[in-house]
Amino acid sequence: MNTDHQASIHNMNEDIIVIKNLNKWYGNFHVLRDINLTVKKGERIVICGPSGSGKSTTIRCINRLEEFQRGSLTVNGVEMIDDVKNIEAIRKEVGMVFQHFNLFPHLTILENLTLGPIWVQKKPKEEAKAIAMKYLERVKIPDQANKFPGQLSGGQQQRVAIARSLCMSPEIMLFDEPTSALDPEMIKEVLDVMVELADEGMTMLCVTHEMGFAKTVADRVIFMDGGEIVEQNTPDTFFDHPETDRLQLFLSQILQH
Amino acid sequence: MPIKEFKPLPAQPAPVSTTGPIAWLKNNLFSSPFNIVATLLILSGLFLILPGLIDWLFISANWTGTTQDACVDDGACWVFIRAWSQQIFYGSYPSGELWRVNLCLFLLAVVIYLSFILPINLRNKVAIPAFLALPFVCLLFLDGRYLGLEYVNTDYWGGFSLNILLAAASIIIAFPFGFLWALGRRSNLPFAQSVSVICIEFFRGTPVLALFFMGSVMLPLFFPEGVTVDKLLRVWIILILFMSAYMAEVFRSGFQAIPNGQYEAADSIGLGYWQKTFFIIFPQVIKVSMPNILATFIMVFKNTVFLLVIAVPEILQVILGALTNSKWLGGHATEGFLFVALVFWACCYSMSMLSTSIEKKLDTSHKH
Amino acid sequence: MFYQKTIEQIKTDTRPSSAGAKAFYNNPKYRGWIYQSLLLIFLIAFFYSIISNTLSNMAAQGIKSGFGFMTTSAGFDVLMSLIPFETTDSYTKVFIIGILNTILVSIIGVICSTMLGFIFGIAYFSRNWLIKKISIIYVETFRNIPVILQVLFWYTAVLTTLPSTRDSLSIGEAFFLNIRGLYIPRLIDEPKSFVVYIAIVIAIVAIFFLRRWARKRQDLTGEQFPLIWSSLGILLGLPLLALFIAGVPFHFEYPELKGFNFQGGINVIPELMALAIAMSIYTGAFIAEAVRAGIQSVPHGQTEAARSIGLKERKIMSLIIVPQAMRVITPMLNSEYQSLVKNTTIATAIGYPELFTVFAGSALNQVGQAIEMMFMSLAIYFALNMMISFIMNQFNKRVAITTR
Amino acid sequence: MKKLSSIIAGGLAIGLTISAQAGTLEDVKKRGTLSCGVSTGLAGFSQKDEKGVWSGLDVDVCRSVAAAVLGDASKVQYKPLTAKERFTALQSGEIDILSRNTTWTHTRDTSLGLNFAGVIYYDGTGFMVSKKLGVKSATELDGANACIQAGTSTELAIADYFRENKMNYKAVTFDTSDQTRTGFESGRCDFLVSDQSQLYALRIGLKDPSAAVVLPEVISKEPLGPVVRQNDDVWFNIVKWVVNASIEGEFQNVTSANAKDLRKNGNPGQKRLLGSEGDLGEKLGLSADWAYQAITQVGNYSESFERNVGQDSPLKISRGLNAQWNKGGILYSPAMR
Repeated sequence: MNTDHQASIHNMNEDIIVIKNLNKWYGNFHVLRDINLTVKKGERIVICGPSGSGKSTTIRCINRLEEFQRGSLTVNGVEMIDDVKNIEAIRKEVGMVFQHFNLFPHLTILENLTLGPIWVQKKPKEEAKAIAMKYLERVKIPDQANKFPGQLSGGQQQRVAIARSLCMSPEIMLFDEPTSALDPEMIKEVLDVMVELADEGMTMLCVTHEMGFAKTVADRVIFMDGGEIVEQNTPDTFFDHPETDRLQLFLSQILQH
Repeated sequence: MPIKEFKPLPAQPAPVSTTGPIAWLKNNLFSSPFNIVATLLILSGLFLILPGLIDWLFISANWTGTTQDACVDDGACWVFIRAWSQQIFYGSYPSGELWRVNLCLFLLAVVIYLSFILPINLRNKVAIPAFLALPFVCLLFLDGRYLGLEYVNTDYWGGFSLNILLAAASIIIAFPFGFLWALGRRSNLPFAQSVSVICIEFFRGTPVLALFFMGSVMLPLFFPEGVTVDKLLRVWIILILFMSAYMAEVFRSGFQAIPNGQYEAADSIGLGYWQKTFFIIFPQVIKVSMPNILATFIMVFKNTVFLLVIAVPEILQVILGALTNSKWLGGHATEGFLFVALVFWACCYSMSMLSTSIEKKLDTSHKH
Repeated sequence: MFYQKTIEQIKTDTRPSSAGAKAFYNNPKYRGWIYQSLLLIFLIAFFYSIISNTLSNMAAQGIKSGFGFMTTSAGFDVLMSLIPFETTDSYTKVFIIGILNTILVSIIGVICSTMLGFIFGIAYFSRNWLIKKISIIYVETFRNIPVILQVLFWYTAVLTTLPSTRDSLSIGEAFFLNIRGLYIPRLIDEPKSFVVYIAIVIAIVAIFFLRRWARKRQDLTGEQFPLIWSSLGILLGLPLLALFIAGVPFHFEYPELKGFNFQGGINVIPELMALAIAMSIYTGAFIAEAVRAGIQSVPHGQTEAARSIGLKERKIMSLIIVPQAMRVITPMLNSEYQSLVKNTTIATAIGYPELFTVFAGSALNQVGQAIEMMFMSLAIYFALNMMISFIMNQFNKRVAITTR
Repeated sequence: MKKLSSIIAGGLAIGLTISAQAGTLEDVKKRGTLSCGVSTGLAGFSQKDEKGVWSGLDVDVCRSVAAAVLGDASKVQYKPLTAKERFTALQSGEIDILSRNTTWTHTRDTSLGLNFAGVIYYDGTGFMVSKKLGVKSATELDGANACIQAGTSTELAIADYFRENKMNYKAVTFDTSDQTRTGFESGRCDFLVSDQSQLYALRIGLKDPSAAVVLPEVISKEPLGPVVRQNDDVWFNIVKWVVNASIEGEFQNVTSANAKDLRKNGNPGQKRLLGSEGDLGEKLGLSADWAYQAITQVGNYSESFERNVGQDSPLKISRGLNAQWNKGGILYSPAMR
């Protein structure tokens, strides 16, 4: 198992996401301006920036929860075009974790997890259950399998959400502010799972304000403002030697707290 | 390393293909094969129906004149509505005394307006008594006997103003009754509870037409010989009971929406049961129930049309009566029904808009 | 001791202030009993006076009482009945005809209004601007106009658009549509026709087992089975097969124009059509609103999450949105169905012979025993409403269990 | 709060009437108005115009009674009633007189605690058919659809008639007479059954009145007249004789125009009727000019008939049975002596 991941880390020169001149408008409002971003396989990227800067929109474009008007986006060699089959193919490659977990409240934890494997991957129920239990163990809550989401704490719910994405064995994981709706002690349990995942060599794009996580885990940190990528750098350079006054200001503000 | 100054990229206009009328058409009408077919079907349907309808309604309609002879064109005979307009809105209420009906409608509007703008502490002291007194003040004005005005028997009241005033007067009086029944249903007193449940379920389970019919044919049997109760009063009683049942259910869900902490807080400052109920719970129940109260009102307001089956001269009854007048035997039923429908639609639609806006204001929960 | 017993009551009923708690009338328990006794006395007095007044009034006015009229001959004709009826038949039969006709129009109304409601409720979320607007206009127009006007409107519309008997619209010589309604052939059984009925039963059982098999198969292999299409195939195919094996053991009674009217076949009268249309459209508007509210109550994040694990749009609807929306929709459906049944009473405006028109209307006018006849009719409406309530509550339980 | 409750008490008192058991005449005099139950709208018989003024043959009975009792034909309180509630309203005392095209039948007269005070219109159930059908007689209507107003005695009359003639029919019932017309016009039914008086009104309402014919058959007797409560003979007599006075007025050639003159210069019969001779009014408990007031203010039977349903109205119903006995009809007032 470990060797697999080692291999993927070594294979980091393969581009898994290529975004070129991505532009998006909400009506006449220009939300994403000429985004250019290339992500290599196994790379871990943290995106930060003030609210409204287009971070979430960017990663939501990657699995087509948002449409874009100009530019191109390629995921694992498949170019995103306006076609249902195409979009389905890309969504199978990409898992996503949301700020508010978005677990299905009418299904048990186990059912939440097996939904994708059964209906999308068309796996037998027992196999799907086995996969689900495997990932529930990985996020350390196998004992909650038969409960409903409403009976779990926020941190547990978010871990279930991560497990739900992993059940689809995606190539890429997107995290959209996964910890910002959580209490401090729960943040840690979620971040731990994410760190573990990173260690296993998963390609990750993570919108977060957890700078500690960025410093220790990220291969690259991206700063966005006003719908464009202002700076991207290794964590060390990013935090210690910001290149622009905008990032400097941002860092000074968030590090004050 | 020198610090660079961040210069934001200038915002560009959205590509023409994604904004502007053509993009709008493409996105909203022709986005998929299914939508293209649907759009074309709907549009052709509209083209088929609308021109004839507009022609009948407006272009070749008859607008001026006072008698049926004025209706010479093929279109709608709006002369019918015009000639009967006073009957339609006021019934046979004497022309010289119409100010009394208008006054009542005005007072109703004022009280409703007051209850929206007054601060909450004044609302309880002023608006609630004003509301409760309103039906009786209107009764005194419309009747006139006790105020030294010309006596107008209830048989002369009618038209759309009757629909409005009757519905309003019923819901106002149904408030305390409905509240009592709701309390009864929640209470732990077994007998009071079962009486409330029976009342509520009986009046909710009975078709309103049957209730009106009972009010007209069966209620007179219930009174001692020689005592007659005015028909309108009987109808009013029936409407109050009917509405109370619905209001009780509205209040019941209102009670459930109030956090337990409120009861505990009221208890903690040592209020008695009735004090607690009226000063703490009641205002809050009203507030959260407002959209449902309006919905109930709309329902009953629409139901006042059913009064025609017992010959109460409400708006549709006036129209039906007008249709049998030997000078208007031309069959203007369509115009009449259309007009009544329009009047009701305008009132009910604006009320449901009001209800939606209140609901939005109340809804402070976050949805994600 | 005492306080422990009544602590429940104190909590919800009265909480005595510390001062004055000694007086017995301030004791919540006694107070409750006092209230209840007053209520009881009031009710006894109320009903006693009503009953005695009614009895003396009825005596003075020569109104009979009792149910003797139920066996006497009605003496008038009823426009439509699901069972054979003669003018000499008794009022009991009129009563039953009324009930059946009420149930008929209610069932049609419930089915059609549910369909309309769901179609327009879902249409609200269409990406097509026109469809969305039409959904809004439909809801806002039809729920804000008194239903009696709508019934009158549809009746006029039906009557004015349909051709006269002689110029009927027809398909072959079997189906006719004219102002007297829709005429369709009636199926007449022959001795061997039971084969076909058995085939239908077998088909239904087969579908039931197919469903179970398909579910098991999916559990085991993950493969999905085209259940809807294969069920439809079985449901149509098996009886058809039986039909030909048994040598088409049916013949049709075709409607035929004889004298003034078509004779034979099944006649769907325009009153029924107009009432069913009006009921469906009116109630459908409320159901559409309920469906819209139900779907809107499901947060958008649910859709996004479902998309992100790659579910197809149709599966998102059936696995994620609908189950969650149903718990909001079901209680509303319950009350809409109940008001639909109650609203059928306005058939009296167009003369569709349901219970209220034919029994509490025509029959009551001839007999004049308002109290008995009204309460009999009301009992039926209560029974129907309770039935709806029961069924919907069962359904609601199923929805609620899977939601939590 | 006290003010509020006094308002409430006052408000409730408005709707409650406790009639003294003394008698209808005293009640009416004390009240100053006559409470009269009429139809909600029946062309020519009781109808309201745009100004809310009631008119019609039924209405004129009430106006005549009000003129005779109170001296003013306008002192009438009209209570529109449905067919279902009409008897209850009279029995409970809500109205003093029911004048609502009500057929005088044995059952109603004997078992409902009511008295019929006379006949103001001899009616009968008749048929209207479309000319296109080419039907000449009701006996050709086997298997046809009938438009009927629900809850009327017509519903029974037609069932009897068809059974008697061994014919079938299908009853399409409507709530109001206007709807029966719509049903007939649209072709929902082949013929329309109603009281003949209504057939004419309904025919006028058709888009093309000449396309329909009224068949000669009259299948039932429907004498229409005012109704009062039983056990109040004073009031019963008043209504009965006011109706008769109107008929006698026509017979004696007393009209609203010449009554004033005839009161002084007429023959003894006219003078007795108009109260300048004899004590007819006194015997009824009314003033001497009771019939004079009724005839000057409302007119005699002929005037009322022609104005409301006859040649001066859109309905143009001919007198037929409702002509005086000496002119081919059966209208006959008992002697005014």
